[in-house]
Amino acid sequence: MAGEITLTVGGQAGQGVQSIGLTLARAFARGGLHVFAQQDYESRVRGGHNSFKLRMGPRPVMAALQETNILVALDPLSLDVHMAQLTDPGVAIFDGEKTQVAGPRRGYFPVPLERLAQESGGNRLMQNSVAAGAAAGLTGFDFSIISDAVAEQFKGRGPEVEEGNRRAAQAGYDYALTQFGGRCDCSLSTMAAPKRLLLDGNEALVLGALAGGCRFMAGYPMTPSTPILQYMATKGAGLGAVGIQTEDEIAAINMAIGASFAGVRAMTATAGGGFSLMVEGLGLAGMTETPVVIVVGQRPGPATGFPTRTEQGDLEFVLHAAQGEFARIVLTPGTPEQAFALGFRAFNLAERYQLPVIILTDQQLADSYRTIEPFDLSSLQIDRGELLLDAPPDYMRYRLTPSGISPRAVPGLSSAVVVADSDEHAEDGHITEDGAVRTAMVRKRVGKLELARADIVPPEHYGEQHPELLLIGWGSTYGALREAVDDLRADGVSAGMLHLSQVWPFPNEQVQAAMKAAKKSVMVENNASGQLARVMRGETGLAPDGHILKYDGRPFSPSEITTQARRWLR
Amino acid sequence: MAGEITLTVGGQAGQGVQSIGLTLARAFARGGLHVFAQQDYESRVRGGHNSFKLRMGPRPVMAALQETNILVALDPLSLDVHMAQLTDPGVAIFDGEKTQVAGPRRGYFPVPLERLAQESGGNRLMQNSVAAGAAAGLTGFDFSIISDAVAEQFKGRGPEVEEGNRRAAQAGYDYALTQFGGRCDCSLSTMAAPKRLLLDGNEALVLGALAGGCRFMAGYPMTPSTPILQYMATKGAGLGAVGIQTEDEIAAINMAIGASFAGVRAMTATAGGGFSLMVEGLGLAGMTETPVVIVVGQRPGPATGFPTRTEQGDLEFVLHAAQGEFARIVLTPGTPEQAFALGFRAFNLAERYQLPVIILTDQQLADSYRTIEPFDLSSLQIDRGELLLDAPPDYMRYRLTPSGISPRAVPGLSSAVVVADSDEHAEDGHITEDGAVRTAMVRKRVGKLELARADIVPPEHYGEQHPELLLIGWGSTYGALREAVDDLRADGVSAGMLHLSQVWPFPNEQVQAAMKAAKKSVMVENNASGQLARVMRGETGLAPDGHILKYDGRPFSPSEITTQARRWLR
Amino acid sequence: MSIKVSVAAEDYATTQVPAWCPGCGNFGILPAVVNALVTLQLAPHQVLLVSGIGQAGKLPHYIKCNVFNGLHGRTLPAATAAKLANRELAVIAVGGDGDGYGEGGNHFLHALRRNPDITYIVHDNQVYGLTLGQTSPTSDPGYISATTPRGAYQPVHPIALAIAAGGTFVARGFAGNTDHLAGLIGEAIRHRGFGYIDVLQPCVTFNRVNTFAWYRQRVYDLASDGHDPADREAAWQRAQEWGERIPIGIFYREERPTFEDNFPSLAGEPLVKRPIDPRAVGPLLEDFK
Amino acid sequence: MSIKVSVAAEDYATTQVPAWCPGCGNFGILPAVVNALVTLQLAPHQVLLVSGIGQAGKLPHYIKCNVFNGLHGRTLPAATAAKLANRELAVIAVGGDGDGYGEGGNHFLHALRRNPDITYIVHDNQVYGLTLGQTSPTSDPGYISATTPRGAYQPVHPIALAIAAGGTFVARGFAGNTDHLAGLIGEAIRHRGFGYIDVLQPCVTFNRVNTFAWYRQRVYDLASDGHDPADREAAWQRAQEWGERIPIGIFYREERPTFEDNFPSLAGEPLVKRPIDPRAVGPLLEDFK
Ligand SMILES: Cc1ncc(C[n+]2csc(CCOP(=O)(O)OP(=O)(O)O)c2C)c(N)n1
Ligand SMILES: Cc1ncc(C[n+]2csc(CCOP(=O)(O)OP(=O)(O)O)c2C)c(N)n1
Ligand code: SF4
Ligand code: SF4
Ligand SMILES: [Mg+2]
Ligand SMILES: [Mg+2]
Repeated sequence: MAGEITLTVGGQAGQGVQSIGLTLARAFARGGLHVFAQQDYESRVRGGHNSFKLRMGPRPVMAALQETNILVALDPLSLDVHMAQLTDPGVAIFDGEKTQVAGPRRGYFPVPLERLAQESGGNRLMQNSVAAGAAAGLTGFDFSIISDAVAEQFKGRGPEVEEGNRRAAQAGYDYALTQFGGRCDCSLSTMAAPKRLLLDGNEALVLGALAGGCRFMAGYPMTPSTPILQYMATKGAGLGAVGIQTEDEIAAINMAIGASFAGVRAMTATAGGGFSLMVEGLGLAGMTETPVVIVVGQRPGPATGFPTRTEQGDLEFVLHAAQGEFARIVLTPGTPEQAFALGFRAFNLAERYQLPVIILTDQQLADSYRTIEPFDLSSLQIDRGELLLDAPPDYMRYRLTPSGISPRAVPGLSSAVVVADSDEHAEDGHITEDGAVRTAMVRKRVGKLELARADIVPPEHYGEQHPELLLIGWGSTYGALREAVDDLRADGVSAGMLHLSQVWPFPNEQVQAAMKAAKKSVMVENNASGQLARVMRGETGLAPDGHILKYDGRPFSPSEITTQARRWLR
Repeated sequence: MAGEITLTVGGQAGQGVQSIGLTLARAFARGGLHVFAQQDYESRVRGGHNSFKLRMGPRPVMAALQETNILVALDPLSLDVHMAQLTDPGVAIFDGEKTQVAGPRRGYFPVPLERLAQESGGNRLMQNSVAAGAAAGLTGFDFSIISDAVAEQFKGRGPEVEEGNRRAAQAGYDYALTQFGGRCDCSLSTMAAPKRLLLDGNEALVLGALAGGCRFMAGYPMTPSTPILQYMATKGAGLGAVGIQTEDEIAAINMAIGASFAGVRAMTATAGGGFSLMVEGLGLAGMTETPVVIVVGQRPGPATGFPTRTEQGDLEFVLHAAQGEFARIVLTPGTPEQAFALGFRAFNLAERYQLPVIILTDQQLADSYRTIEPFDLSSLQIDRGELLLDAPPDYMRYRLTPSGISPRAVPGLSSAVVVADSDEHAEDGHITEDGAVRTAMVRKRVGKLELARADIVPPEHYGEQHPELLLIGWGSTYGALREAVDDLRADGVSAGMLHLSQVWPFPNEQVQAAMKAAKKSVMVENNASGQLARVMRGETGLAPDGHILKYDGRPFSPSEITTQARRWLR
Repeated sequence: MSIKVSVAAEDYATTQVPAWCPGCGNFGILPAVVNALVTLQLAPHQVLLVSGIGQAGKLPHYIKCNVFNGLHGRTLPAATAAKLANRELAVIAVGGDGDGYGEGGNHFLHALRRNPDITYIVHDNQVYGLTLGQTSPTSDPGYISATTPRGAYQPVHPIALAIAAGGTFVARGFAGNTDHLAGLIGEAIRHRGFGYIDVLQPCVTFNRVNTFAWYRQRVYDLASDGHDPADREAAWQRAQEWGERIPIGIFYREERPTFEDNFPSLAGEPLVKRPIDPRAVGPLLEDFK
Repeated sequence: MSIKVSVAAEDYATTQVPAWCPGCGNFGILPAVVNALVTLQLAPHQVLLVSGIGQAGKLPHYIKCNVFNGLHGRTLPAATAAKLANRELAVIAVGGDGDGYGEGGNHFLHALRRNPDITYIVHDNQVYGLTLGQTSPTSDPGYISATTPRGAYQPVHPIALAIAAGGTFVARGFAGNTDHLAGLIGEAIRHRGFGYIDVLQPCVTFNRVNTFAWYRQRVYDLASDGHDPADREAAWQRAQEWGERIPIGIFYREERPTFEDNFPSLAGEPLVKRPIDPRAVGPLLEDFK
């Protein structure tokens, strides 16, 4: 798109790929641009190959492209990996004094990163600031913004370090501007814009949870969800929240349930492997009707799989996890905005229906940054459902009521006692062996699924309302799908998108209506077996006309979708 | 049915309900009768109310009825609970000298159990033998067979005890025959018949597994599957098998996988709660392509639920458990015959396709006894699939082959080394980050599901081939379904049964054909949400015309099915 | 809410009838728990009993107070978290030896080092009672059951383990001595930290070895045998005793910061009583600008 | 199969390049394992390395032998079972401190009492390396990470725990002393029973406290300090040392029946080599007639 640039930073783990990328992303965002950034990294701490892909421009950007206008290669391997993606014109920055390349190639732009760092900042370790500056220099973007963002990275390390890095960035900036300026057709200028937020899916989600009153989190580190726990334990603590690293995921879910039973909004976060260990606890929340929020950040499985990559392979798993039958809600945000909104909403839903709410994300959403408009906190309403602060002495936790929800007291807040049980129980919470009671309790627990239909987040219909081709997706494919629809329509194709950010209870009516309004429907999923399609068929009997599936551990780009989508247009 | 009798023993846990019932069942079976016995018990060791329902007759019996011709009530509560089920004529035996009942009632037959025990056997503890004898006396069945079965129970406790109990049984028998003979229209006579086996689903399954070469089992006690582990650890040991009680279910599944990786056929068994803890291990088997057999004995959930009762609530759970996508096979035996056959077959399938095989049973199958024809061991063939005993030095565990299966070597048997990995791996088993390799490996792991279609156990079609009403079911409802079909047909209704003893890969074609051939199809499931129906719809797009669901923790009786089935005939 | 002048045992009475076997050791533990609560003058609504699954796990149903009867083996995480959520509750976790040392062994280990201010009572009958008599992690070597037909092997020694793992209150009681046990439970509840008591609990149905009589012949009270619970070394040595002489009482006690002390955010009002304000995240958003 | 005259380090060489950070303590453990195997003259196909997930869990990929790289925290059950299936294999489990004392703590406890004849090497870097530096169960008190911003609390003391839980071979090595470590690993493999070694392994990227230099100043060899590994009491006392002086070497060693010894059915041919005959169940069917 016009005025849009993709900038890729590549290098080994430990070389600072992410910090260069994020610094630039922040700077461009502060300069009023829209930014999207996608990360690609391996399951190691040093070495290998990582990249940080930054796309920015004057209009909203929602996905990463395969092409890059600017490449910052921190090691030779990064040149190998990314040169094929370089646009024409395009520029690849690397340290020509350290990396010997065979002959000059189109776009090669050797910058003496280490030497400039030494000369300008006085320390060769400042080479990453040189690189950031050089990349920015190619765009001619307002240097003062870049400079501030670079310095901010070193806040607290003393004015000398900050200043040195500023100078290093300036050296890189000047070098690029003077030596290569204009050669890549990638100039960017600042824009007047409201101050946007730049955050990734994990950050948006945990902020939503904190806004939603979550004050207890227990978790065990697991990519891609670890940052949620870390945020709770550090920043969340400032709001009075507790973030606990447990001995294992079993403890994590049982702690979250224990805290929630005692009246505090509580969550846990993990990936599929950790969620496997939480399955019994999920059923416990279902049986005891204890609200709890569980974030499952998908990564390619089975088992350890690709720990740092992305996939949508756990949908049917989370829909059906745990023995027995009970209602649950599954939310599938696709953007930071949705992650925040659903991170907030999850706690209201969990308390209103007294059940577990699963927020199903994935590495692509969790680790990708985007600029978004600041959240409107003023409209957020806490709803604690049928919470009973002053329970009567004859209180019974599992009373059968016309509403289908048993008023929920918490222990210690009144003189009533609260009895919850993982065994089948009577209204008073005590163990029963009675078949009729059992039947009534099953109906209540399963029946909440129907009640929760009243609160389904409707799928988002984008593009043509009666398209020739409807692309259906869920979760993190949102951005790529939406841009694919834009691209198809720009090409004259009548296209639409139906994106589900809530999969369960399944939005039967809206999906059926959208499919009916479309000539053909194609399901786009980042998995191998078309899980949402199977769920949809089980719920509605409808099957899509086709599938676009990808399961190499990498996210879709819009063009991968458009290319395949055209197959159904012939 | 003519010549058929139902006998119910009721009493508290610890009173010997099961041992009286089983002794009688054995005796009647040895006398050539067909026997079916169903147990009902609570999650406690003493007290409460248990019952053992025994149905027998000259023709095969497959389910328990609600009515009972004979009741042996070991405590007053049992009279309360079961009198309403007594047929007319019918007889309720109880110790009239211990239990005061309000006025005589139809069928009441007080027998001085304790006094007769004291007088005949010399010990009032022998009252259960009196009761067994009395019940048998009502039927006039050959006493010598009864006497031997009673004595056998006390084998090893010395001839005095054996003889005393024989005499006690005789006293009861004589008392009943003389005092009440003929009054209940429930005489039974011995029949010439081949020696049948009397066993429950667990026993049949574990025998099948042993026949299938299972020599390693690790498990953690959990109703209803504990007896499988106990059998392996005691009787299985005689065949050289190892049965280990682990610290938890996580250890159990990982042990089974470790043993299987090392080349020994291995299994574990649990209920839904324990399976929850095995989910991560299930995915490990999928990823490492390690054959393993997992028995999941269903009981009503969620969470602890009804520990000793029955339900079919875990089907979708086991179908979708674990993150990521990989092939698995799910077998759902409905009878001891099928339990044996599939217990055997599971190990061949697991090795042939190198994947986890789940045998989904439930308390009803696990704990119900039936007489069956002796197994034909001579026809059983072990198939170890592409097992490589002499692997070449350049052996690679995950080689991509035209067959879709990677030849499988085990460590230590050749000079080749075997490398298995829970991370995504290349052909050599080492960690990879490559997208193309990933895609190929996913295809292989998922693709085995298609391969396994060649081996689907076809559903059993019983009754009319083009029925007005087709009853579709799976697992332990087999007997009730089949008898319901018989009863409907005897009533002139054109009825058929389609029973799935393998649910995954789903037998699409056979199910579609059967539904097409039927005018109406009704799905019969022992759960609340109609899980097989949803699976069927997801796979075929077809929905049944109706559901017959039951979820009070108790099994279906044939009449419960027929009553509800008639609703779709109007 | 009315202020109770004094709490009596009747306040804890329920209509639930225990589903234990007649004569079970659990009947010695039930009154001990109630007596301790009454002695401490805690009202039922101030108490939360958290249990797992097993015969022991049924205990909370027979005491009128707040109850969370959760999963087999998972009492400690739930109890720890409930305490963090509302530190005004007296939180007591109870479970069996299979529950606590088998299924829940990992949580036991980590609770000991974390030292949450809760109480943990293990009904140690050295057998899996509810599942009908299998060997447990504490079954004596040689114990025969259907899962160890050749006899159990080396057991877990929970007291020694608790001391090694950093327990701050490590005690053993005996279900045959309810008064002594009630005293221990009271001390454990009062203890600021993880008050852990392993209770020798005869299972009269399945465990024919470790019977009431067997224990009665062997148990002796540490307090009257000159043991100093502040002496960790002595505690370790006493923990090795098993066989002819079996010590009961407090092996070890120390003061150490509790798990809750690690979270400054817990200071002030209990978490559960704090109002929720969605706008409180406002300042955090500045970091992302 | 040809008979190897002698095994050399090259026989264990692979083309896999370690994915560890330059300077990582794991580079001191890798050759120690290989050297021990060579010293024992075990051929690659006779060895099975079982690992979990973490930096430590990658080790088996860098040694040419049989490898089962399973789940995070689940090395011990898989390794124990593989040994039961084929006792001719030398089975060695390896994993990190998070893997072994966090996620896998329960298996560790129960392996110690069961005493399977396998070896267990824990790369103890007191941090979660692969997941980028969180606190681990063995992090020293006060250790700051994103999950314990106020500092870690009381850690697990794995050596003391191992002794209390019934370990029969309890040792500590140091990744900075490969020769000594190789010796320990050799002893552990030779030990008939559960040969457990906690290895002090500096994580040069995340753990800025427990560095090579920090350890070098502190470690001393038990063997040269007059310690008798047969003395359990002394072992317990040495296990308490941490700080100025940190003992390495064998704390405790005893002979006890192995887990395998509990199963008479394992006598004779290894399970894996026995033929399968479906008709062998015939006699068992008689019980049901
Ligand atoms: C995850 C899980 N596994 C297994 C069980 C089955 N189970 C119920 S109680 C019990 C053991 C009981 O032993 P213990 O904890 O010692 O309690 P006791 O009955 O002896 O008091 C088991 C294994 C379960 N409920 N949940
Ligand atoms: C069930 C599960 N939970 C969490 C993870 C994520 N994970 C991978 S490695 C690791 C911890 C690594 O720490 P440690 O075991 O000490 O090994 P190190 O990397 O320090 O060698 C974690 C939590 C996982 N793979 N599986
Ligand atoms: S089985 Fe044992 S522990 Fe359980 S109630 Fe009976 S006596 Fe008590
Ligand atoms: S993060 Fe630490 S433990 Fe992991 S490889 Fe790097 S230095 Fe080693
Ligand atoms: Mg017990
Ligand atoms: Mg570590």
